[in-house]
Amino acid sequence: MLSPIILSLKIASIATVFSFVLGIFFGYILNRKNIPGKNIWETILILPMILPPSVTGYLLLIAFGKRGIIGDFLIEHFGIQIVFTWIGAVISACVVSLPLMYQNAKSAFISIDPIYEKAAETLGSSEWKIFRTVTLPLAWPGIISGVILSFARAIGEFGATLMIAGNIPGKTQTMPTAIYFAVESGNTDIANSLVLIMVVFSFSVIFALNTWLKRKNYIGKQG
Amino acid sequence: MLSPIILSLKIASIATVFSFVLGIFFGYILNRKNIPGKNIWETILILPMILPPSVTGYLLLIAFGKRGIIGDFLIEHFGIQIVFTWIGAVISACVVSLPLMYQNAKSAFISIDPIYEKAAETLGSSEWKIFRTVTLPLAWPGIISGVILSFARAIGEFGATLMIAGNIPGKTQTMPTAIYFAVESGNTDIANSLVLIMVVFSFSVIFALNTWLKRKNYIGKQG
Amino acid sequence: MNTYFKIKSQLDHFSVDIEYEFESGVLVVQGESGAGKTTLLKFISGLKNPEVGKIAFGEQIVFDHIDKINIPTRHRNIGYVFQNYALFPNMTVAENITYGIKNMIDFKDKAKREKLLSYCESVMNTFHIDHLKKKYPRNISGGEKQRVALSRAIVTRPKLLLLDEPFSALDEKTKKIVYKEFEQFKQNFHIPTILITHSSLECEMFADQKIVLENGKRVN
Amino acid sequence: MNTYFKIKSQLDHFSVDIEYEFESGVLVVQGESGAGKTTLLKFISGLKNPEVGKIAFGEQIVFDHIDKINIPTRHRNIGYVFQNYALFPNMTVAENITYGIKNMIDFKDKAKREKLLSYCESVMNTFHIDHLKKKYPRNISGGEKQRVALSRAIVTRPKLLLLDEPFSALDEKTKKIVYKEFEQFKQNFHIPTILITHSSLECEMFADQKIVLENGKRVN
Amino acid sequence: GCNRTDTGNDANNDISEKPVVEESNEKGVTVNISAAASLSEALTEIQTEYAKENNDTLQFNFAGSGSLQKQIQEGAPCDLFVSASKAHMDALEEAGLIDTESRKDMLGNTLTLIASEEKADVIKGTDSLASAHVESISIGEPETVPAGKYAQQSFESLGITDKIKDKIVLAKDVKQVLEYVETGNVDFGLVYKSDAMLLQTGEIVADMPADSHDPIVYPVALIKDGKQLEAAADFYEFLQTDYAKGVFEKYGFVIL
Ligand SMILES: Nc1ncnc2c1ncn2[C@@H]1O[C@H](COP(=O)(O)OP(=O)(O)OP(=O)(O)O)[C@@H](O)[C@H]1O
Ligand SMILES: Nc1ncnc2c1ncn2[C@@H]1O[C@H](COP(=O)(O)OP(=O)(O)OP(=O)(O)O)[C@@H](O)[C@H]1O
Ligand code: MOO
Ligand SMILES: [Mg+2]
Ligand SMILES: [Mg+2]
Repeated sequence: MLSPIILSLKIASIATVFSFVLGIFFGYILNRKNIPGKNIWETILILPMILPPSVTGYLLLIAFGKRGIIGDFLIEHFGIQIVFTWIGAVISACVVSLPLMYQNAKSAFISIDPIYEKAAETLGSSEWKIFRTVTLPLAWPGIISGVILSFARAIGEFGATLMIAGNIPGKTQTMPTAIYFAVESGNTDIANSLVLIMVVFSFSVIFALNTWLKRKNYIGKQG
Repeated sequence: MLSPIILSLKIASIATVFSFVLGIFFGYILNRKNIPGKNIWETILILPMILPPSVTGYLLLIAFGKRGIIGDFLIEHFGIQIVFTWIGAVISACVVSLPLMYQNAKSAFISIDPIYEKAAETLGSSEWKIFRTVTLPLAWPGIISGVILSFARAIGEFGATLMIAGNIPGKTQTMPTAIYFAVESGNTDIANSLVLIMVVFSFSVIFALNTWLKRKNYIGKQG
Repeated sequence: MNTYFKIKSQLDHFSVDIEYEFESGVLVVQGESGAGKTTLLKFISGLKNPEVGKIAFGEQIVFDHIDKINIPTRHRNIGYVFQNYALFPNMTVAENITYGIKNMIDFKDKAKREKLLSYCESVMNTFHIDHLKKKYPRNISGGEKQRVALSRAIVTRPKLLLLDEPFSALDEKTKKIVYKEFEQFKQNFHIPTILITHSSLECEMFADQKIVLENGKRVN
Repeated sequence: MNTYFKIKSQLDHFSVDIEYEFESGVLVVQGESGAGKTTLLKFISGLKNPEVGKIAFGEQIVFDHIDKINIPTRHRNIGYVFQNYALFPNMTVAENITYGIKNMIDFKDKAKREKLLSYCESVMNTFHIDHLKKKYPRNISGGEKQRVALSRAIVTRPKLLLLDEPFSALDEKTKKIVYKEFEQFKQNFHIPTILITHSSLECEMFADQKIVLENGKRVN
Repeated sequence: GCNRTDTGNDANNDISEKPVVEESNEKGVTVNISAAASLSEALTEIQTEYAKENNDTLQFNFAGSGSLQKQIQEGAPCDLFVSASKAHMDALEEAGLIDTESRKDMLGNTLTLIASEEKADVIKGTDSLASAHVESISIGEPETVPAGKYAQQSFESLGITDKIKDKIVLAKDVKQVLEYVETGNVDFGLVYKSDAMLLQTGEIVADMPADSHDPIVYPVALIKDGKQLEAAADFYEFLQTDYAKGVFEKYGFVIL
């Protein structure tokens, strides 16, 4: 019963890191630069949120499978197999959690008063430095919110993961898959314990992130 | 093929309205008032995000089913049946999309500079009026972001809906359910058309909401 | 109407201990930057509450730590011009100015409403901001913001005016106009006012009484 | 070093048309509230770009619509005190002030870095804000904010200083100290400065040249 | 308990005589097996026993047969496929992905009528299904769930399709039928015997007549692309030992 927990943790953490980076990247690029077809990109990013996870999983399977373009490329050139490995689970968790990170980063960036970025510019900062030292810290509450949701989504991800990573005990069986099969095979006790662990665990994560958020929040504090 | 689309729309719209109201309510109450056990409430709200939808669905089935407390009460006193009706689908869509609305509203409220609410207070406004006229408009980008995600989640909701509302063509069969069964039974054409419709449709919704957001956003505009 | 306040409070790294009473008229508060002037207004308006103290506007006690009286800010019926104006970014200039009067009971009566609104118009007129009506705060200049903030605070005819450097961002010509208007307003409505200013000219012109703060305490 | 600017631009409901050249020293810009003073600084700093115009700091042309030159703000090497200060809310006072020098190449050299940092210290000292070092902008007073903004703008020893009413929120005693410091700074570093002020005293004290704006145009 | 261990011993004897097994005993390999989720319990039990005799690692991937079929089609690593339905195996055979000679209908199952607690005593046998006491019946979606297809066939041959048409509640899979019946939201359900044995509240009423529907079969076959076909064949053999058969029977399957 331990291995799905550790695996879920590992997969969700790595996926959240990627979502974090990509969500912030796209949130910034698409909303601060004049990117043509912004609305289309945005829709593509949000799509995995709308499509049933099993459909997303199927699309990923086609793309990353042996016969898919990306899957073929990775196996040929790097010998990396995606299907039926935890890497596949990371990819699916990342794809389904990215919309959450993106939207949260986006609204956080939009809400920042541009005067601070302008002030940093007059002080000689490069765009990248402004981003790191001003934009990102001021967007922090929204970013953390996105991280919480992404992590939650990544840890709960099931449909797409099952499709691309499979359900191999000890190798790709995550908590949700373990719960599903415990339920499926009538192991109510195991299912209940796993659900309980997920609840306790998510409580801790949300608690920790909230505490962190409070420390990092400069705007909302009473003056 | 038309009826799942209309049904999905109806269900997702109603569910989003409820999520909108509840998400803003909890986002405000839990983050502006000193509610005891805030972290616990927050975790409960976010839980449906973390639990596999089938588990959420099962829990809803127990609560709203014939033998469940709520389900029994509703049937006894109002003659309303939840299980196997579109109301059930609304409930499950609302439950799974609420975490998104909540988190987005929360981070939006936290990011508001309290000076504006204080200024409104000196001008004699009640808390409710301040909320309506100052807090909510200033939180708008985050709120809209939450609405987009909630709607997307509601329209894509599958696992929990299927459990509580069933899959009754013309009555409770939504787009994701129709897609799922089309894919499973190898009706690739129908599946593809439905996926296409969902993509086009979500594009329109995101586009419309983004446009609306731009009109309503006061903060981010360049000074 | 006498205004009385006695405030004792320990904010982190800054302690406040002030007691004063003044009759209707303008009380000018002076003091160096960081002396606690803005903080004093926050206490009087109820945006902050002291540990120990009593605040009364005439007969009405709005705060008393002994009797556990603490009337919320919104019922204290004050007009407050914030040092950084705090104009609502989501409302136009006109909406900002009429915001307060919409909270008044009078606003429900049609005739009174018309009167209130036309009063707003005339205030905007005299402060030369009527051409900005439809602009949002982010699109007006510093001095314009200040005049909007001042208009917003006075149109509700509050029982007490709290003005935190309300003329500092105005050019000299505009200042003169606003001074005159303020003088007139003062004479017409007899509203007790606490005015924070660094200008000895303003102090001379408006002060009926004056206190000087230093490090959270009154020193004159 | 001569500073030259010629700016023609149509903002919605507000048109700007100004040309001027001044030699090193302080140029005071005056004009009524809403005359376009802040807008002018935005053009010169590159935060806004005019449709037609040319801006040169000495030999260096930073903007020319004909030659399509437009050096980005961050390479214009200016110091800007904003009318509402724009202190970074996420940084302490000390971090705000040292922010700019960390962008300088000199900062990589250890000896130079020490020198820069100790210069920051001395500026904070003379402006009497060294006790605020660890505070965040939301927790300091208006006048304190203004001094922090001024310090932040000058510690990088920019090629051009743009000051938007940098002394307006200071009490008279603090003002005197800051005036003296600013005078000294001006004499030591000979940095061309554009100073917006409503105070005739300041104009008298600092102005080597003076222009008056009205409705986006120069009138003197 | 005990008798299982006995069958296990029998099986051991059977296998140790085969030379193939001894070869792979020297150096274990990993065998990828895609198996229908409904077999997970039984196969896991068999795996434990198998590991005692064999150094090969069995790596199971459990999912619905439809998902497994898609994964195999997209080239997911798999040596042996145990499907819960004929159709999914047929699809792979048509695509030329399985070793046709190795295909075998290994197991069977029984379609069983279950009832919720409240309705446990309402009807005696399958023939009164059309009576008014039966308000709702849940079956799997016939298009996608094999058990649903068989249920539909049974209704057809019992001649009650029209009478119960409005009482049918279609479910995503057999498990969902069980949940509907367990929670009392549906009165009756048709599931496999192997699933019915997992029922926690509610009753098993009766088996549907075996001739009322097509035979229920679980085909098994080796996958052409497999990397460890020899080792997979060993396990394939082991599945047909008496020990394995005993385990399958214990979980409600029928040996063909
Ligand atoms: N929220 C806060 N937390 C901690 N210290 C604060 C806070 N607000 C203000 N201070 C400190 O309290 C002191 C008084 O501040 P206050 O704003 O009342 O000064 P002031 O007299 O209005 O000055 P100014 O003329 O510069 O506006 C200052 O030293 C300031 O740094
Ligand atoms: N972003 C904007 N969009 C539209 N109009 C603007 C914008 N910013 C400023 N204005 C208008 O342009 C005019 C000039 O504004 P500016 O801020 O330059 O005035 P100023 O001379 O600095 O005045 P003050 O002394 O009051 O600060 C004003 O009438 C103002 O309302
Ligand atoms: O999960 Mo199954 O055994 O293909 O119905
Ligand atoms: Mg102050
Ligand atoms: Mg200005």
